[in-house]
Amino acid sequence: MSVLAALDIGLALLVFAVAAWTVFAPGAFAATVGYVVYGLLLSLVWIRLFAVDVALTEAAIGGGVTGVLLIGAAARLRQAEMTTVGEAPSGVTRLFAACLCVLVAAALAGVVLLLPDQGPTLAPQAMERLPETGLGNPVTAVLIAYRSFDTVLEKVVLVLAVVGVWSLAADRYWGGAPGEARAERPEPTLAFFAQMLAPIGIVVGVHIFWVGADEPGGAFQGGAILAAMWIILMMARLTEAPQTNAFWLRLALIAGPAVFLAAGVAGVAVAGGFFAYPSGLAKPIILFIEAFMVLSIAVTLPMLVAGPPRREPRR
Amino acid sequence: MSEGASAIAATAGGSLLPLAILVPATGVLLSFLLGGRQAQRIAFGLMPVQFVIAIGIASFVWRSGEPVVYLLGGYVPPLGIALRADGFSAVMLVTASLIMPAAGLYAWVNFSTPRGSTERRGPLVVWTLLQAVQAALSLIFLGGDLFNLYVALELLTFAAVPLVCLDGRPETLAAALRYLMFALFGALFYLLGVALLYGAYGTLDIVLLSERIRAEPAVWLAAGLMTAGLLAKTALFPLHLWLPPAHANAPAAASAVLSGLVVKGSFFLIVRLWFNVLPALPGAVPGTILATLGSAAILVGSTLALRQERLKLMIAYSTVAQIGYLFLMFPLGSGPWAADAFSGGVMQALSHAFAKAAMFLSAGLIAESLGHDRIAGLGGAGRAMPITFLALGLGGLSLMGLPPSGGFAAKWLLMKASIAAGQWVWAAVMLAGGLLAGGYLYRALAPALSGEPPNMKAAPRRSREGVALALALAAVLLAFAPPPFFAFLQIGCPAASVALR
Amino acid sequence: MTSGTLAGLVGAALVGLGLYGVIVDPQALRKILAFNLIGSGVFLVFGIVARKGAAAGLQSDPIPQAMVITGIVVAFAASALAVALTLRLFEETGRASLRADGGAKPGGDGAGPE
Amino acid sequence: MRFVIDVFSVAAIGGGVFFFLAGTVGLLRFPDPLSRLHALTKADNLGLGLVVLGLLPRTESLLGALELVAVWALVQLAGATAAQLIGRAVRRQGPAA
Repeated sequence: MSVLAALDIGLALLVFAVAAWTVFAPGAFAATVGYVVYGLLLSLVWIRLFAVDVALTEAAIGGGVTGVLLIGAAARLRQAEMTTVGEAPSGVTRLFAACLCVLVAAALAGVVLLLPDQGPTLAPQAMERLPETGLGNPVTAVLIAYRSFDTVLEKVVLVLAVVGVWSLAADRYWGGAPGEARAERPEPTLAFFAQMLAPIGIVVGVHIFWVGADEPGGAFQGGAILAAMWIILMMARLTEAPQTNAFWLRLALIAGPAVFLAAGVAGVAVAGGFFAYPSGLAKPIILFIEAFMVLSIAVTLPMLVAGPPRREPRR
Repeated sequence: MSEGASAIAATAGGSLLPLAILVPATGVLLSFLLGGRQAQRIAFGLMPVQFVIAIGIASFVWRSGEPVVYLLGGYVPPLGIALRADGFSAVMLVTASLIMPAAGLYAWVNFSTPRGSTERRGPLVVWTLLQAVQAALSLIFLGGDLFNLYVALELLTFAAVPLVCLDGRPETLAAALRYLMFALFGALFYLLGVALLYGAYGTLDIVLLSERIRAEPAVWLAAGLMTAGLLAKTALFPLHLWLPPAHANAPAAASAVLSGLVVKGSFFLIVRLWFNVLPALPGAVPGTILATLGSAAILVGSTLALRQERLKLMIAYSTVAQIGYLFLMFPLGSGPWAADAFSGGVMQALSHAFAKAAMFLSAGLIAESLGHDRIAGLGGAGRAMPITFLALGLGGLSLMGLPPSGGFAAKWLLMKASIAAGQWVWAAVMLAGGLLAGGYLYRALAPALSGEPPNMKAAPRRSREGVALALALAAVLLAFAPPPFFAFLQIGCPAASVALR
Repeated sequence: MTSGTLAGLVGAALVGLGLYGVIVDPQALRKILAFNLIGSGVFLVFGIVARKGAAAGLQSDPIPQAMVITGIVVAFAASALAVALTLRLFEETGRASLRADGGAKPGGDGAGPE
Repeated sequence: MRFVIDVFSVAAIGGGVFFFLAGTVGLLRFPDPLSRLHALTKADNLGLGLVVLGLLPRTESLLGALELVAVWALVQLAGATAAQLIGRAVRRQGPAA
């Protein structure tokens, strides 16, 4: 057994153990912290699967931004935990659930083991059409060209998520800003950290988006890093969440899907079909679309973390 | 095989297919951006466009007698994504494009933004999300790629959940959260099946998959996981617990859309899965399981409906029961009776969509006019608002399966097929379900038609009563669907067309 | 056993673990955590499928990778909506669990909301 | 030359691993939050620093080396901030572990 294989097995066991912790940990807060660790470990697994684009996404969104969201919620729900004492299901239910889950996991594991080692693949086709797009990173080509319809609709899902989260505001707060008013001074330590990190993070985010055309990276990962910077600035109270009725905010939220949709429809005129790119111009158009997607992701994720409006709007 | 070859090339009229999705999606973005009064204007402006597109697609399918196909970006599957419209998709599209404006007209009164006033929460959310439901349903009806359909399922979830808890009362929040949990469970299990199918065959295109699929462990597991996930979203017994509180507590216009259309979205995908993706699997055992669950849903749902004290909850439980009928078509999917069974199932989906939308809108009017929707307090209300109760009653006709109604046509076809197949038990369940439906409807309607008219807060507007009545009449009119309509339904359905030959 | 298969097995185990958490734990927040476990397990199955599709000079089939990226973003959006609902429910009722029947009880008061 | 570099790398990375190990043991065994924090920051500072130092001669380009140093510097920044915040939280809530 090679060193690498030993490391793989160790990593697999660690991931499983931390996952088990998030399910069985006695407190919800501890479970949530476990989940954040889990997200980071998972991105290592993705590196071992040679899926660096996914690893970046998992680290930035799966571990990072989701972690902020869940830890924030766990902190606010600490009192709620007390009220669930005595609501835990009976032993019989647990046993039944455990049997069902073992069954599902075992069937899945069996099928995974049965999958052929050299499985069917679309990699050759993806590489064959890659030159038309002018891109060097096939994952970006799948997201923005071959299966662009998935991506554009998933961007609409993000807009709907924002509508859904905002819809949970009280009527009088509609149009106002999320989060408490900025009463306190900025937290000095966190403010220092944010001031140091934000410029670096912004450069890294833009860099990851830009190289995403040819190397691992892209609009999702770059946008998520920019989003993280905004979230840190808000946590340090150096800035506060904008009013949800601000036109610029809504414009930024829909810019990504809107530009993508517009480019897709323009394809009918210039390239003979919806979501087709004219030959030779594909790469600049793709980068143009991606730039707006970065903007939208960078704004959407912090707004989803910030939650529904909690202050009356200023007129 | 020639069918497969043609099904992965674009056909005439194909460009209408992306439009059916892009038009409402654009509406969502614009409504959210411009907000306030504009949101409502955009939603209403686009509804006729949507109807024209749906009719256009249906007429192309009709003329060619074959599925209409579009390849997005010019990338041919398996690399790219195809959209396909067959007979079933076309009628569902038209149905959705009729029920959405009805719900919209009804919601106009509750969710309008007067000129010059600032944007309010309810209207913006409702108008944005109704369009999102439309976009998601269009994609579900037209999607030709299983992962693309996963995105559609998520779109539908995000569009539907916030509608449930629009009023922010604790019980609606709990109902919405529960709904979201079931929907997430459903989407994840569906996605897991998608992963396995891609791992086994290297494509997610429905037509390509149907040619490659063989009965092997990965396919069985994928089929099981995807079906279980979709059943959770369709609220088939025993995964129905989330539905009644969610549907009964949403604003009436949203309830009509949720009960009439949204549950049909995931049902549509189950039909796609078993009839279009997996016809190669022996369907007898899974079909019997599905129909058994369906039968249980009919009996349990109807019985619970009989015991409800609120009108909207009764109607919501009746949805649980009526969903059950949809699944009686599955064990009858092969044999000379398959075409009848398929038509019966589709007919049930259509007639229930119209009838249930009519009933929820009527119940909403009753609740608004009386200030409550307690069944015990409905005495004499039928005299005060006869049109509303006529709509409620005509909708109920379809639920019971009495002629003339679309529900009758559906149940007749299903019964004919199950008797022809020698599977009497389904016919017996349908009869029992019809009697129970008669029971709960009688319980709500009989007191309303006698006694002194109660004090009303306000009489319902004629226009809104008219909307509910029009939907109920549509459910009745389906009874008179001519034979070419049933031939149209079979276009592009491999299992049923085999049976027709 | 390749590292790919190993990840697939971990994925299967995660789906099982997450499903258990979803069914058994009454707290909404922990159900959300468990859903995220199921989600990452599903993504790992995509990951192994991608790894086994290594070809044409690529170490991993890009199509499933792109699907996972889409899936991660959607999963985040779902978590955000679920968290917002849970917090609102907690503010309104002081509870954040789904065991107690939060739905409308039959015979509950009054009209449907308009 | 090769040999010298190898010896240097092994020594530095080995030292780094030792500090990580010691830090982890401290995290698990020390009685109160502040001393746990102390152990943890040692692992971050010295452990990661030595690992980076050991890897530096093995990078192929100047950019690669700079990236490694940047990783170390960012971890320093984040670690110091987290330690500060945790320390303050401990002081506010009292030293109960």
